[in-house]
Amino acid sequence: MSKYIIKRFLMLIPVLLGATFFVFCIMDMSPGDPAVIILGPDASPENIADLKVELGLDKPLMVRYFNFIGNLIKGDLGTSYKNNISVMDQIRDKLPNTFLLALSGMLVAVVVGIPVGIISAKKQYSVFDNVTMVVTLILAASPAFWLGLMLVLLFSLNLGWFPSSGMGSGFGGVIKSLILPAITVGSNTAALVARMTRSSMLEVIRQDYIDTARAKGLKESVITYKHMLKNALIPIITVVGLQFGVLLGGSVMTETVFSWPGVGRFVVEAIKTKDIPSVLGSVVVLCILFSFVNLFVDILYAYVDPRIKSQYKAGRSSK
Amino acid sequence: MKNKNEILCINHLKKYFSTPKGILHAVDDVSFVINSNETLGVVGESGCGKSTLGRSILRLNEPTSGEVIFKGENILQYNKEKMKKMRSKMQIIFQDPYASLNPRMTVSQAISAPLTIQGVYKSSEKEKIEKKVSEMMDLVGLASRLKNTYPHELDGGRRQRIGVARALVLNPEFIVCDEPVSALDVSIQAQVLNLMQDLQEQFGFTYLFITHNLSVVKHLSDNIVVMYLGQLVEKATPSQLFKNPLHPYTKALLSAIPVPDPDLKMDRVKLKGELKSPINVKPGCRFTKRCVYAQPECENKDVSLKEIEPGHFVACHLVKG
Amino acid sequence: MTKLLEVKNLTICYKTDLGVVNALNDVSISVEEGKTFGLVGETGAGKTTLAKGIMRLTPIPPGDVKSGQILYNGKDLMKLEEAEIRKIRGKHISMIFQDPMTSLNPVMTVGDQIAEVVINHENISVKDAYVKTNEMLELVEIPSERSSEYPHQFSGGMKQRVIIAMALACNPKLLIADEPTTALDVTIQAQVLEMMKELKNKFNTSVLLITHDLGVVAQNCDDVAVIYAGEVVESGTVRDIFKNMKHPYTEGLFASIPNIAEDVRRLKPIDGLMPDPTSLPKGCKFHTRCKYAQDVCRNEHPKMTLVNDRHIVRCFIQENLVSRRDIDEK
Amino acid sequence: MSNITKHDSEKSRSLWQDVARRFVNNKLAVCGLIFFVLLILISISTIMIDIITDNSIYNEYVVKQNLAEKLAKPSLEHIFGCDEFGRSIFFRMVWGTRYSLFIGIIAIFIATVIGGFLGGIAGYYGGKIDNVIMRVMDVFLAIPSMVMAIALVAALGASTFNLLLSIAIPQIPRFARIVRVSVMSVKDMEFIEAAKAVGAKDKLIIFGYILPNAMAPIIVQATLGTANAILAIAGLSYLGLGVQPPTPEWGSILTSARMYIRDAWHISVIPGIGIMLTVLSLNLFGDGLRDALDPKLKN
Repeated sequence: MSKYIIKRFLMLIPVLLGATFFVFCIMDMSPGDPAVIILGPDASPENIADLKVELGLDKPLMVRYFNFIGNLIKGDLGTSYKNNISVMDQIRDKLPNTFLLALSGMLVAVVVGIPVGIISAKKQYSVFDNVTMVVTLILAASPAFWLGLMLVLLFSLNLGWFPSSGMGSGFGGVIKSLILPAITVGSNTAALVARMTRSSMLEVIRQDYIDTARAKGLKESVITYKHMLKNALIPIITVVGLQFGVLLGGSVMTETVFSWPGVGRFVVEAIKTKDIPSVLGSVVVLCILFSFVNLFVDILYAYVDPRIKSQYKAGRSSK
Repeated sequence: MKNKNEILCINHLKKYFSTPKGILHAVDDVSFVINSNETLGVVGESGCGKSTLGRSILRLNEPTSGEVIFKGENILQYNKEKMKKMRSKMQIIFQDPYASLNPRMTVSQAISAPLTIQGVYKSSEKEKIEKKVSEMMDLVGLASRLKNTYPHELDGGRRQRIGVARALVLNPEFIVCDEPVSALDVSIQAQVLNLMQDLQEQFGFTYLFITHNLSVVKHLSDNIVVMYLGQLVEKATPSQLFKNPLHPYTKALLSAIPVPDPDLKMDRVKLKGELKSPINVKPGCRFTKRCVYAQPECENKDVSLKEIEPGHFVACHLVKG
Repeated sequence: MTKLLEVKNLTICYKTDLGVVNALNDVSISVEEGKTFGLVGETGAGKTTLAKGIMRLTPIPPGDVKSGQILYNGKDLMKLEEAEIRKIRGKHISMIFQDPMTSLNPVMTVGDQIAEVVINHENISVKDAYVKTNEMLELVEIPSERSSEYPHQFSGGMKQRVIIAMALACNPKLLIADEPTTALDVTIQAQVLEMMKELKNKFNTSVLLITHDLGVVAQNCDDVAVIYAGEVVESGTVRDIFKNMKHPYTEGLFASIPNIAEDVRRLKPIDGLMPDPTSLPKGCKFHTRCKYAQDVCRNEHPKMTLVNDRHIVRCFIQENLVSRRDIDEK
Repeated sequence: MSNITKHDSEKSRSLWQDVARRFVNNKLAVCGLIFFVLLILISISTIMIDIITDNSIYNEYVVKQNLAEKLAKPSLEHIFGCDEFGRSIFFRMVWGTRYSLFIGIIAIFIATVIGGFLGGIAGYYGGKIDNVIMRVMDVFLAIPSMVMAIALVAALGASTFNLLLSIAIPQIPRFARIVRVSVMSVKDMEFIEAAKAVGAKDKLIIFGYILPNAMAPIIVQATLGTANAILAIAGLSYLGLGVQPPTPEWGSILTSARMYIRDAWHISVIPGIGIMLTVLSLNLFGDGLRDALDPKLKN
């Protein structure tokens, strides 16, 4: 198993290099001269030229990219053009908040989505199933940030149960202020997971080995949880992993709605002020985070599905 | 042998595939001859390479090496243009009557496609095409009212008739039949087998009949080859093979057939172990591991077919001529 | 001889988008203790419906068990509560399914899957259940060390042997085997069938063997029923059916298979196709394909008629209402 | 089995006709389609109106500020109420339909064509080409699509065209994957071999045999992808990174909603419902298509 993890990890490196290079190139295309942005429009050409050399902007793209990577490994993402604060320090403050938000959203999605999907599948065409399918359709079709607005309208402004913005202090405060954003971030995914679980369960119910289990005289509950669920979860794990990327993207918007102090809000501010190092740093960090979550999901996948594990044992790569 | 009209001659044909586990010797040094208007049956169990053999002969898989001599010319050396022309002479009927027909083509489109692809008729010559399609449908016993139906509307037996019509529309001389009746129920299977026999008598086709069903192959073939892990282990006429099987694998195979007669009990020749795939093969007889008669020499000395009695060949160290 | 299982007048249909499929119509069979009963028929004849019906595993909906009794040791399984029938399944009656590739749960080890049935039915400790599991594996000639492996690590023939071990783990009285060897190569088929026969004799299990292969029936069964379009058309001992067949469909089946023992240049297949199960023909279900069919066959439904005390046929020829002569002489 | 004798007497139906019949039987899917067609008609007619009236209606009702009606609640006069500049939300939504819709459709069209081409090549030829293309796609997939879109907009600047690109580019690898799998599942089928056995050329095999049979999942994904694209467009516009004011895009109407949520709930609620219904209709349409195209998948 550890060999599998190491191999997956090594496979991640070229992907991350490619992804960061792509992002670096995009950012490089952005209009406006960083030196001019930093020094303001009135700066003298000599000062601008000096600063360019200082920032290494006179060097070719590839050199700058490898400098960037080298610094990234050392934990240095440069400094913000705006306030000269280290980008890494700012992200370090904000990343845990974004991760917390995305993870809570995932938790909402999984804790609500999977059981709802199971019940729906077991009681196909029942009232519960029909209601669930309608609700999930609506949830999946609603923009997350808009759902956030609706939650604020209902639970903060009308009912006054939860704060409408910001992050509370202390454990209770954080939890209280986390609930609405987490539901906002997780709702689309919850709907998706519920629908996936349902169809995956319905697929598994038809399999021959379920007939075998029934023919053994097992109880229906044993068949559901021991035989169906583990098989039905296999495709869902992949979806949940990929959805984490969607959740990170969704966090960007949700953070804006709820003034949540995370990387998302930071990056939106940075874009508006053309603060390229901050944008680049945030995007790269989000990509890395996403890749590591996917790595974790891959490992989990191999853990749940013995076919993947032994495929690896036979000395083959799985994909 | 030479005095008969030999139509197809396979020499040392090999087809290897590279797989993550190593080189798969799907067809490994296979040679045989088929005479015109005869049927050569190829039998073997799943994974023995019999389907790959059929496809390699038609160059649907490009063979790794060897010769496929059709009417005196090695078609493996043909260029694309020449090969395309040659294809009208060599056709194939597939196993799965569901997957072998394009679901978006009607019966008449499926049967006429080879005509337009080969340029026998231009697609503008609608009447000629229509006439030919009607002729073919009549020949294989498909009612002409089915001409505009789609395959998913038809049952397996009728679909297989479409497959036969498509293979015959170009007037081929040689047809590879890859398990053409395996997916059909026995009553339908008999209908299709009779059809194929009738057509052979009428048009003088030569068949390479690939199947795992020993009774079918006995019924149809003039000669039979038995394949095991990519190689031929025995070649004989049906009566030689069924009365006097020589190779231990053939013996095991024949004795495993359940005979539909409660009074006939076969003494089963047992096999050891399970069928493996021919990946990264070692020298020696490939059947050694499962053979109850295996001797030390079997393990390291390669075997090749040798003639034991006229027309009866076997690849086994233990059978002495 | 005591009858272990008696199916009486079982009728099951399925409601589909295309109409009601009459999968089983008034089917009666009986399996005697210690014997192997063969059920022969082609695709869509209703073989699997019958197997699942006996186990009360018919999916409802779309399935609908219209009528019938399933007497196991004289007790009607149709009248049992779900909890009671669960005690029968796996313990008294076990089942082997057609496709070994898909009949085992891919994410459970084979050992767990066998032990599960033992723990479920026998009042023994988990440890003893695994001892029993290993015994069963050795019995089907699979080394017990492999019990912690997953199904995909086994070949098709071995998987089917695992399934046999699982089915026999609680020493059931009746084993229903639904095309147990159809997906296997002929040499593997012979191994599996031989093993089933040995174990059957060892444990004195009765077997209901469902197959389309007349050879498998001839070599393994004591009694046989031939089923066509959801109806039993002929049944009797294996000699009755193979040596003294009466029904034109049974005859057609035999004429359709190339005989390995003698040379027949041309097969005599049954004409036409199996009727659409959503609109079965009136009268005898086989009349559309029967060369002897007369008006009476098209309009009336033939009864089961005795040939001898075991051998029964559903055909008007046997009722002396239709004659074979006119056709055979032509 | 059951359809053997049945259809003999009837007129034969092609697969597409079968699909249409199954689709029409699905009421929800038909509703989705009708709603979607309605939106397209609205978009086209507003564009026509703008051309005919030389933008005078647009200028008068859609962008002109009228601070007297600032944050007016829904009423008979303004059925959806007014925004913070006193502009009728109804008019802004009707005129805004085209942005969500056409940017979404065009972006997904671009992604389908490029992704389809790459995936098709990878799937058909396999081997090294496949490996190279799919590894590059993996790199793109490592960037969450919304994050990539934000980065693209940040770099290129916020405009309608850049929005289009930043929606389309992250979708390319997704389409490449789907097309690749679809092509691979078809290309090894025996009817393709049958075509090769009579000497059909690669071009005929790809366009005549493989593509028509591989279309189903691609069409479904394009429909569902358009729905997702509309969500993404709304999101980017909401952040101020998409369509720029005063252009009346639905998401951008919501930008100010947060600020006025205490006083003018309608600004938050109504445009969101518009987006939701649009996406819902596309999802229903897409799901219906999938079930109609592959009845086996339907539970």
